[in-house]
Amino acid sequence: FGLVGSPLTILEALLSAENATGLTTISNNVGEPGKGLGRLLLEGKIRRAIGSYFTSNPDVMERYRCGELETRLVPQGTLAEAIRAGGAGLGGFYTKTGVGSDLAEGREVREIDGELYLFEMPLRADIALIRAHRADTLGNLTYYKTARNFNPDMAAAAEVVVAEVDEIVEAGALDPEHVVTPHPYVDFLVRSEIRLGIDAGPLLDQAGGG
Amino acid sequence: FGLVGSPLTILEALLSAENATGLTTISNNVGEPGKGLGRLLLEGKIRRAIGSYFTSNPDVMERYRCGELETRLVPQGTLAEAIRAGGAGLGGFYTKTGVGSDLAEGREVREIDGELYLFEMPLRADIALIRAHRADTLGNLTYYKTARNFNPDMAAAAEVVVAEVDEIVEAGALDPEHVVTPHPYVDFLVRSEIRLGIDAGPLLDQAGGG
Amino acid sequence: MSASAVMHDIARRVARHLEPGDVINLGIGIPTLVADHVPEGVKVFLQTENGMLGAGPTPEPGKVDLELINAGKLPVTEDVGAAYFSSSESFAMIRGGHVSVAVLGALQVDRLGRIANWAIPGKPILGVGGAMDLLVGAKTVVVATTHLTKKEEPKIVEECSFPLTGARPADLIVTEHATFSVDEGGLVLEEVAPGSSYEWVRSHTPAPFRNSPTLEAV
Amino acid sequence: MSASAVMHDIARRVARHLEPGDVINLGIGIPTLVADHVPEGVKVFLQTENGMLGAGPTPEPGKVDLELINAGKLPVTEDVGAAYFSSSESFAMIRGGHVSVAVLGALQVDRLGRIANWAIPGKPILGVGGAMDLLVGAKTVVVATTHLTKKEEPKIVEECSFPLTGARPADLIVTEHATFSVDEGGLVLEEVAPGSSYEWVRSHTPAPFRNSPTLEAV
Repeated sequence: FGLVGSPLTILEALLSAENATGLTTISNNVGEPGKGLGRLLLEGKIRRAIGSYFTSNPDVMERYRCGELETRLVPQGTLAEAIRAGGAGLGGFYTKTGVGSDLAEGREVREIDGELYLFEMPLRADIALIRAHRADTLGNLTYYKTARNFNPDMAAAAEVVVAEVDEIVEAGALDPEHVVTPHPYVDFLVRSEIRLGIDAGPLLDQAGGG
Repeated sequence: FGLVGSPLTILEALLSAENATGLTTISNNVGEPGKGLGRLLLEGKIRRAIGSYFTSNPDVMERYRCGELETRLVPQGTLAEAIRAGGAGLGGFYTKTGVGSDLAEGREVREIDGELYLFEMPLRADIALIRAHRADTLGNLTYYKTARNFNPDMAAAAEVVVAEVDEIVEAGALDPEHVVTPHPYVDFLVRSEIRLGIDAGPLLDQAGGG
Repeated sequence: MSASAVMHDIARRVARHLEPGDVINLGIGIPTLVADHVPEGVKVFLQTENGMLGAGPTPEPGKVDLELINAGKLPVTEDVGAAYFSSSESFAMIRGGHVSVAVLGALQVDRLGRIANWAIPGKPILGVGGAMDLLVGAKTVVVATTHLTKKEEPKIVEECSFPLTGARPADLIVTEHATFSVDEGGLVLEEVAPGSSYEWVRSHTPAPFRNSPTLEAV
Repeated sequence: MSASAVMHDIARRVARHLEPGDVINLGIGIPTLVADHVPEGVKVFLQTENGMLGAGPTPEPGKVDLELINAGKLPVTEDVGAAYFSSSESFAMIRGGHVSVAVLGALQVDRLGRIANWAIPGKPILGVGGAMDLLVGAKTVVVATTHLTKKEEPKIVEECSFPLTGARPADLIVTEHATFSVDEGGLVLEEVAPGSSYEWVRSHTPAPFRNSPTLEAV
């Protein structure tokens, strides 16, 4: 969803990392033009993008046309569920979403209890760069409003998880009932240095589209 | 897990409901001997039980031996995931759990990325009787410690959901970040009249076993 | 009517079909406007697929929270009794049948009520979002669309030339000229909009349709 | 040694293999005792499959919260930095490989390190719990068991006569007499317990095993 829920500070750091290149991204879109993941794209660091709504960043379209970017388009719910399945140790799942559409072409379709379902495989990443709100020193995380989105799902589905947060508090300061991502999922914490709408510039010029 | 997370007040009411009979239950165990679901069992109201650990209630064993109770035994993680799949509109999923065991006999096994997985179907109920902690007047729910267990999963996977709660508060009194079960899942609220360990009697005489 | 007035008119006509307590999800474009036309006394709950139930109206200027947005990336507010959740939980809610009404836009609708709203042939297919999930998951699917394209070509056609979003037909199709329901036989004209005429609808709708028995004499 | 002292001895020997930061899940019986023997300075986090990470020690009498229990239904406390979650989230954590060490009991272990710990032939099979999920999901599976049954029959056998819990072998098998690791070839004797002897282990272990190169001269 644009830049909301994006770890902008970490992405900024990736820009200057010379060996961070040829990346495959799993993200609903690829940021905004020139911002967040969109900036990494412009720097030629992304080779393959898995997502559900690239249309909101015209740079994706252009790189795709030049053959500089491979894309894999997945319905948003299937993307979220595939990431969850990756984190939950499942081998795959069946969903009704996409049956009868072009995205089902060449895919396994199965009739279950009289309805048609598409088979989908789990998605996992080597590294997840996620955005949360508060972390305790153990790595327990809470999120902020709709910046939660794919972050808790992705936190479970990667070998290494780096969480960018607004605030780091002592272990014990988060109510155990309110922890959304428990600490075993989180490997590194980074304090955010980029505030949306201030350091990242206006966001709302690109409204419309997932 | 015994009676923890069980809607004891609702179950008590079911005892006196004459047409509540021939029930199929989806529950990790079948309560404790003579308590919770265990009491419904003694009254002959349960015909079929789906769960993962019936051993903790000897009455289940006895009814099963007499042929008065059908059981379907499922690994606990598969049970939880099947309920979640039921609530999430999925057609089924693949899990490694149970592969190579007697519970895999006659089941579909599939090799995915070099590993063997069992196919599992989703589980749904006609009615879910769940136990939560706080509800607002819309039906948003929070839970209490380990009494959460299967309740949020089951809340999503039933046609009608009745939640027994300790307290009903005004809409707006629960922090939107802390709601575990959003209100569209919940149809009816019942205030709990049975407190664990007081009205329900001691619980800890049956420790050991899921 | 201006284009904007037409869009609001369609949104208003859709909103009349909402019932108290409905959990609704609104697509981008005309569907988003439905929120402004919910009849008084009808309390509905807005689900946005990026992970919120209970999205409230657009915030006043100066009160925008940049991390509180809907799936169309527009700023929203928190309604009383709202809840946040992750994307996988949001789509579990959608696919699991817990959204009462999804209002979707459409590029085309076919004779069986099936919709095409995500891709244009000949262009690279780079966006699908949550449209396919909402189509299969919502209890009721309402299409909110202008009757004609900007080039004045009919959108309700025999066969879609654009790729279908899914096999499931919509339940209701609302344009500025007409309202159709959908049954096993296909489209059923339920209403001709005030200011339009049966003849206009007939001549601008290439898809075959039957007339509802409750359709007022035309 | 009393039966209880033997159980604690096994638990203590298992606990020596834990590392700081490990997320551990303990089965019923001897595994549960491991929590009491975690070496000082080694901070581990106890996951209980009924939906908690960070379960603390047994509460003092009078401070029992009846709705704060482990998967064995025993009362526990809240450790600093704990978290609660649902059953499906708990097993997602387990199957997804986020539990470092599962300590399980066993009725039998075979020559390949595969375990039988959930059913007895001839009896109705009425309980499996989370054993199969933990076996396939935990990064490291440690079996904590007495070397012999109460009837003094060996538990580490050529082939299990009891039904297997799954195809995955354990990584480590710890008894009061010996510790075995498991590789592709089967069991490897890593250690003979102080007070026991190589001869005792050899004669009470029908399953073939090799000696580890690091095994002290015997």
